[in-house]
Amino acid sequence: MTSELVDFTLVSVALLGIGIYGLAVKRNFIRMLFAVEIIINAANLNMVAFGRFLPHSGGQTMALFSIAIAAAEVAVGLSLIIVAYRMYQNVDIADFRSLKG
Amino acid sequence: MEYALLQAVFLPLLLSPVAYIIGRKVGPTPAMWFTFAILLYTTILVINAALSGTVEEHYPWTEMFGEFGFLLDGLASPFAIIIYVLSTILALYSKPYMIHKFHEQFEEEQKITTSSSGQSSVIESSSLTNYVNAKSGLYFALYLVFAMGMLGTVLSTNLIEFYIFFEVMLIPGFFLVALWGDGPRRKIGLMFLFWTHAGAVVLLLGFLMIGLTLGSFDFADIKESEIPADIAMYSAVAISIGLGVKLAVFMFHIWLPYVHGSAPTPISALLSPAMIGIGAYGLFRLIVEFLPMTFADLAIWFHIWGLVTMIYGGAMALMQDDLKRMLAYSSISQMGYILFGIGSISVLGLAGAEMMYVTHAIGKGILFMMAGIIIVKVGTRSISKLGGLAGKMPITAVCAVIGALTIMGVPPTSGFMGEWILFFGALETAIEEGSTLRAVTFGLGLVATALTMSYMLWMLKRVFFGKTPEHLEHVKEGSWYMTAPMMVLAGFSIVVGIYPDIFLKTIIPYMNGVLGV
Amino acid sequence: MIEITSTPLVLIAILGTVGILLPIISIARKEQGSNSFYAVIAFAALIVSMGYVGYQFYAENIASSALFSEDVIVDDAFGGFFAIAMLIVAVFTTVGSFNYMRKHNSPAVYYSLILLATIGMVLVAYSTDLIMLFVAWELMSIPTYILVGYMKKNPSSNEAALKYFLFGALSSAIIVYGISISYGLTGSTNIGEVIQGYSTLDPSLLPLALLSVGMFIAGFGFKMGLVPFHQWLPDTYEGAPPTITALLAAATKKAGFAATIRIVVLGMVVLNLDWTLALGIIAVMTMTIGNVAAIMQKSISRMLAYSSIAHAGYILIGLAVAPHSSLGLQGSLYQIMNHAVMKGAAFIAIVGIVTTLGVTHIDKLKGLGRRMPITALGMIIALFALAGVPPLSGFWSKLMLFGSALDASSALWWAPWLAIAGVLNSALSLAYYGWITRKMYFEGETEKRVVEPKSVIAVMIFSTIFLVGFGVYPEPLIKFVEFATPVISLGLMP
Amino acid sequence: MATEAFGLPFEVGTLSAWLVWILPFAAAMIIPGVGKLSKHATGYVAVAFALMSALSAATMIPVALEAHELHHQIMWIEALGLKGGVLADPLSIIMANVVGWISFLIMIYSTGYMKGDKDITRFWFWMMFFIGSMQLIVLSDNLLQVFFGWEGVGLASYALISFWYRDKKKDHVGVEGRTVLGMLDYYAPTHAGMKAFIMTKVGDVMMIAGMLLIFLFAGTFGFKELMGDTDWATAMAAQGLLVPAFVLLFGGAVGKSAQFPLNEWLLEAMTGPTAVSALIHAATMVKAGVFLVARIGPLVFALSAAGIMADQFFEIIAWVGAITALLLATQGMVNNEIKKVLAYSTGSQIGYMMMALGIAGLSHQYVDGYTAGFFHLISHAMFKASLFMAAGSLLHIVGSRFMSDMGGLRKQMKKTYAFMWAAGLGLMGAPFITTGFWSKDAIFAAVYTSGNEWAMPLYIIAVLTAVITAFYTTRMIGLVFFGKKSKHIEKMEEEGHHIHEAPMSMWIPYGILAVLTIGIGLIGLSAEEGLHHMFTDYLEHSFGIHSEHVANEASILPEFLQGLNPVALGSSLVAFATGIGLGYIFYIGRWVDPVKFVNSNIFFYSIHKVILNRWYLNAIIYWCFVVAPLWLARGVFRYFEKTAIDYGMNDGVQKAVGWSAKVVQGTQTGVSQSYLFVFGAGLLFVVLILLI
Amino acid sequence: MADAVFLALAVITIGSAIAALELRSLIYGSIALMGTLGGIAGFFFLLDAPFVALFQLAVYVGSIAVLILFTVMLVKRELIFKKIEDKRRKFAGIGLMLVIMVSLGAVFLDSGIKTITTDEPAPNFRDIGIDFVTYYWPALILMGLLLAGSVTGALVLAKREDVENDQRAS
Repeated sequence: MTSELVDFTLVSVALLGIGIYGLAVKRNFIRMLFAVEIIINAANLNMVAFGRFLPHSGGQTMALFSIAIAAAEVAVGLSLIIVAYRMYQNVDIADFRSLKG
Repeated sequence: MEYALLQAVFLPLLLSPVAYIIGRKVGPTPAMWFTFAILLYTTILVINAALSGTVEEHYPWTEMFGEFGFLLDGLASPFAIIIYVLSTILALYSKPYMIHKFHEQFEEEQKITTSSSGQSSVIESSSLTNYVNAKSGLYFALYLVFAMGMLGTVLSTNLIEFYIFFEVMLIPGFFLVALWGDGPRRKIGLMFLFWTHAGAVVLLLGFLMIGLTLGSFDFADIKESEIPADIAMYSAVAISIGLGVKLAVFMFHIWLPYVHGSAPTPISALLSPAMIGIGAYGLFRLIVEFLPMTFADLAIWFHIWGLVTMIYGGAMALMQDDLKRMLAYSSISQMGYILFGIGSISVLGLAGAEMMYVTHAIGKGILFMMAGIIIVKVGTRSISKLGGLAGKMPITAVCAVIGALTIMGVPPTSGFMGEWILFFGALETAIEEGSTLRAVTFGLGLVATALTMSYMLWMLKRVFFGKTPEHLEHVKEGSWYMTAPMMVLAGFSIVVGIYPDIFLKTIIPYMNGVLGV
Repeated sequence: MIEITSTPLVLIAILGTVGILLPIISIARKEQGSNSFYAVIAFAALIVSMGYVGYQFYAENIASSALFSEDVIVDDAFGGFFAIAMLIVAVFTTVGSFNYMRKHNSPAVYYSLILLATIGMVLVAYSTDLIMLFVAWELMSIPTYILVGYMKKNPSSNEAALKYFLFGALSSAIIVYGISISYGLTGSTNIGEVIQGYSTLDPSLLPLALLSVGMFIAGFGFKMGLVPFHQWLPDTYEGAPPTITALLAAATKKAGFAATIRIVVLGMVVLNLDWTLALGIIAVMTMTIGNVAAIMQKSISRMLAYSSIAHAGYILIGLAVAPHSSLGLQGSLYQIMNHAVMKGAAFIAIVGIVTTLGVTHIDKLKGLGRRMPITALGMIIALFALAGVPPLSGFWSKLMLFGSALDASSALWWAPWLAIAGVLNSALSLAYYGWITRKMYFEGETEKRVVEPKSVIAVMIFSTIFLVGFGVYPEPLIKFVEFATPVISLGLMP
Repeated sequence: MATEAFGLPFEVGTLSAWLVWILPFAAAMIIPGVGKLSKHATGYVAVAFALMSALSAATMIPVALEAHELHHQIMWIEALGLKGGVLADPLSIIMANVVGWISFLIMIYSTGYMKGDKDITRFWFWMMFFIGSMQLIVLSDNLLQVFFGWEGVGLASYALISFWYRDKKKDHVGVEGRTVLGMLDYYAPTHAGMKAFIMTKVGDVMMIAGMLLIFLFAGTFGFKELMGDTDWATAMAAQGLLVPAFVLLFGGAVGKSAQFPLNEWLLEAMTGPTAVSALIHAATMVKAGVFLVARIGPLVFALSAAGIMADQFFEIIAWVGAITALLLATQGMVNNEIKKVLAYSTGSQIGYMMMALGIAGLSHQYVDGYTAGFFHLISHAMFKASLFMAAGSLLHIVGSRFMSDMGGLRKQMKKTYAFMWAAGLGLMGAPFITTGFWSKDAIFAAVYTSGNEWAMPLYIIAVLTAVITAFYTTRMIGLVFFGKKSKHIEKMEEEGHHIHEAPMSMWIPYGILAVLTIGIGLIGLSAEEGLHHMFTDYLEHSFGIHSEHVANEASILPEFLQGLNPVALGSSLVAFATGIGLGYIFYIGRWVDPVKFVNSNIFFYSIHKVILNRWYLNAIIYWCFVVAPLWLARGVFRYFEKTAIDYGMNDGVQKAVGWSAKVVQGTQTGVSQSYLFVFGAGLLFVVLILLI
Repeated sequence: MADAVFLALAVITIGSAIAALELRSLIYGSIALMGTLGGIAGFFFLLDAPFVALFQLAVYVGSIAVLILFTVMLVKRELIFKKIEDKRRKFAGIGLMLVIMVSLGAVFLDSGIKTITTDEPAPNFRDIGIDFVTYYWPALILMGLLLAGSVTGALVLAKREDVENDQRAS
């Protein structure tokens, strides 16, 4: 192994940052979903990397759970988008601001 | 008698739904007599217990916060007796006053309905009766809970129990003010709730500090243990602020003129004399008795604070045109006397402060009842619109004069007995400590009595004497339900004034014990 | 080894089976089944579960306080305590939905999701493994995303769901990230082992450990509604169907606390740092912002949403001082139980109001005391209990919380300030509870009485009895709380 | 002593001592009840009880003559170990008799004077309450009980001054519309009552402070106990508190006896029915202060004899008395209202008494001044009560309180005219035939012979006051009975009113007193000697104050005047002559028009104006203690209570909370991006807190 | 060699992550997302976790990304290309991103993790299976419930009620 653990974690941190950036800036709900996926993947990367370097099988197990849950989450998120799109013909989350104050 | 105090506290609470139902189904008079009967019975229980010396009852409650107990000792018994006696007789007084109030509100509501529906509807008398029945049921139910809360506070033997009762009396008070007050009653009700609750939670902080430091919230344990000085100081300050709000001392008196001015008069007559004085009870029990060392440090501040309150309340009372507000400021001033007495840190000063509670309860009770009669019979509470009523309502006038004398501290009313003992205590400490500051406060305190006298006499002059305005030509004396309670209190005032041993006999030994004399 | 009769497994079995079966039944009946049919089934399942938990407690099969376990779940009193609190809320929600769901489609899935979410919440409290906890967490979250957005024709519901979903997704990602770091540092996902690992951690890795804790706080804090992770909460609570809001406010929030207590508090004790300050600051911010924002709200759901933010702050006091005062966690647990009932009851009262009158605007609640006397009374009692007015049950938990802050003052200089902030806040909170009271009782004298939904009345009666009963005689509940509270001390080892 | 004669645990005299004050209170208790049945009956009940009380007092006279004393105590406030009781010593017995009999006479007078008043029940109630309280002061054996009576009489005074509480125009005092320094010099009854009560309260406050100081050191309020053991006084003197305590106690007397500077209430007290003025504001209540000084004076003197010096106490008393005597006498010269003239006179005469009691303590022969003061008290009670009642008759008949509305009445009201002269001579101190002469002369002598450094100035003031007294008395009689009929009377007669003598029930009482003034005056010297003797014994017996019986040097005076001081006698005669002479010139002979005389000269004019404006004292008091505090209170109310407290803490808190709520709600924009941004920042924040 | 692969993968992953968010077209964005997910899969290979990598490819790249793509195509065309952003928010977001990256990166770099290397063989995927059935089995049950719940829920949400009602009516 020439690549060290820290390299993987740095990639993961970078992805985390990008994900948060995407959530905080993007207005399109679908793109925000991208950002969430990016963060989850960053976490998965972390887990597998740690699991490799410990070494321990738990990291991979966890990554598997995480991927599956992300799938479920995406499914729900998309169904919500569809409902919203049907109602508004729009997926711009910044326009969904009737609840405030 | 076993369970006497338990009965005294909880009977009113448990029977309050019955009072509600009676009121609703049968009418205000039976509800009133029912309430009166319960309170009379419990008052007798309390007095009976007080006569037999110190009574203590304990019941299991929580392990963490201690026992649920009642203690009627030299300190508590005057408070307990006064609270229940006042509650009992004010139950009688409530009936005519509240019926008057219900009618007024009913008409108001009718007006709203008719104006909103746009068509005039005939007011059916049966609907009025139903309205009055329902309201009086609710009133007497709340009234019972209110009385019970006050008594419970005074009899508690546990910090948490104390706090609970302290708050329990607040809630019915809030509803009573907000439902049947005068003026912007809802706002004032909320103000009452908010300020006194704010005070109460600060009080709670103090309680927690003590209780957690000692690991016990029971009075008995607190009394025996030594509390570290810094904790004691913090908690004493928190407790004094908390109780200060209840006492409505200077700077914390914001809520009182509004609430006392607005509350239905029987409730004002309970709030002002009985309830706010419970703050004084708290100071006695919690600070004087439990934190004697801290008390010694704080006493001078109480003293000065009391003096300022006394003068300030008096000066503000001079400025009022609203009769009940004026009495409210007077209450502030009187609470200043009590605080002044507590700050004197001598047996007689403390005893005098407690006597002041008794006498203020009597005197202010009478005066508020007087105000109520005027509200019912004259329909105004603005002093400038009154005058020369002495001839129209002689009994009220006589009782009011006695009440005013009680507040002024003129013998042979009970006020004097409270006042001289109180001032003697202040003087005693001043001389013993050789403190110029205390000597000066003593002197100013005495001067404040002249101020008290001024505003009281001025009020009497403007209300009962002088020329009778034309619109008051047909004013009549209040009904017996209203005058009889006043007369009872007036008589009581003189009896206590001539024979103060009734209360002093229990107070003085207690105070001796507390100060270790 | 997990016994087959252990409470969490039995709960999974009961609720899971019913939860899966409900949609199947629905399909089998060609979606003809009425709302009450499914509601009764769900209700029965929840009651049976609750009965089982109760039985386990009664039979003393449950070990006291939180234990760490070799397994992913443990059958302890801590979990049982949360299970009871959450099941109560789930029952509330189900009962409240009797009337509410009548007008809406697909009731079977609705109840099924409630049951699944309930499993999730309960299992969060029972988990002793980070992965188990995470899965349970998601099982709790994902059905509630759907439930919040369940009113498909209602834009607010959808908007609420979208916001909720976004935050939920982000925070689960953050939690996973946190889990990944803690796993990386200790080589295990079992909480006990993680904590053990932390206690023997190389000092150079400490910042990472703290980073993981920070991520847990943020991730769980989202659910608890801690400032600054709270902003989704008022919007979601307002937009969601009130029954679901009850579930969110009263139950899922508590799952956040369960997780925080398991991981953050228990875990952090061993890090032996001044980490409590972070929780303290968040606690003060949370309650202050919650209470201040609640004032002058126009919608009652929103007001109660802010109030529940504020209550998260109170509960957090207990967590913040937990290592220094045994009262801390007891107070938190107690408050959690109380808050579940109080908030649950308050939102179910709103359900009642919404189903009969169709309003949530506070100005429209004028004269509610006359229109819906029982609902109004139950609500007022719940509100006063929230304000911590004795002799209602809410008072005792606040008492313990503020007490714990003062109790810890010898060890933490800032702890008394928590108590002071809490006390001032609880005084402030009375301003808006009083405002509602004023609207309901002191205005609009001319209103006429309307028929109140029986299911709501039932909830009100239950909550009133609970709040007043345990307010007057709190001993059993205190004992229960003491039994369920994990004992924490510095240097605690699994 | 008829001990336990009736199986009672105390002597009969003691029973009388109790009854003297309990009976009037009992009457007061039953009068409202009686009033419900019949208003007329109340008067009879009152008179009967007053008589019984007076008789009870009379039964104690033998005790006084033996210079014996009765002391009986019962437990009162057990908790504080305080006893209550009666102390009947010569001083109190004589006072009790004076009070009892004069009040009896005035009660008779009142049955006529108050006839037909619809609030008569109230009148009788308060009169009886007053008598009871007054006798309580007199007979109490301790300061606390005295204070009960003290406030009781104050209360009765308040109630009776504002008896006509409807504030009709005729019941006011002062001239309508007249202002002094911007203060209205015109008072309604209710105002006057209030003023009296509050002003005396200032004295009472001092008194209670003094009482409490003494109680603090002595542990008792009882007069006997105070005398019994004087360690407390030593302790007090060591702290320098003895004199202040007694001076404070004297402050009470200053208030009650309308001494400078608390004298102003007495003038407005004239709004009460005249019977009240006669009883309360002339004969009895205002003497309570003198009585108190007489009660405690010997005590203090005895202490100073024991080496604890308290000279300042007596000096203060003497000077307060002297200043009051002069100050009020001057005002009597110019006032137009007959009752006010009498009121000024009363204050002035009480000043004499105070001066005598004060100077007594400064001389070696304490008993001389003491007797003089007390003798003057008795004689003043008689003639002033008489004068007031006579004045009441005038008011009753003429229907105006102004002397300018009277004039030339000596024909129509012969009896009143005669009695007024008799009593007036007593006030002027007409030589040899009036009690006033003897008592005043005794005061002069006491002052003159005291040998104190202040003796001379005090003496000059005393004599000057005597001149003025004679002058204004003459003026009063002259204005009322001489000269032409006033327009008012003429108008009345035109309207058909007949000016006639007062009814019998009214003139008999003041007749009796006027006759007594002359009658006792005729045996004045021996009466004084009897009193002197009695007090010598009393002081010796009770206080251990020895008085050396100085053998009288043979003086130039005739034999029957042996024992008098020639200088005092001489100045007394001169003063009388000067005063009555001037009065005759201006008001009886009317040789000089007083108005022209005053206006003739800027000096006289200004003096007249100052005096007429009551030396500006009243106005200054009002400005300082009524207007200024009210102004201050209003300022505080408006700018502190309303703004800082009320607005600041109620609305302010509300607004602040509302504002912060707005701010917080403003952050809740509804835009998810912002929320998420905050979430990210929050994550960072939490991590940073943890790491730092 | 490995370093080069790592670097390439890192560039692909991060670059396509940025692209996924920043590309104007949502469709290209979703394809870029696939790149990121694929890159992660590559990392998994690099980390000797082929099982997870395949799972990643199957579930993520295969199903999720396709699901997203379909959704993207469901929405209106102009929405796909609409990209309005608040400039200020964007800069703030970039700032936040940088701060997070720098601070967290600093934490990682600063910590002892830098020194961790291992020569031990990678965990066998059999261990994973054993873990699943012996240790994580309750989590698996929950996972099943979770998937069932989310699928039914998503179906209920996505169901077009009006259409359905029409059908029923007809």
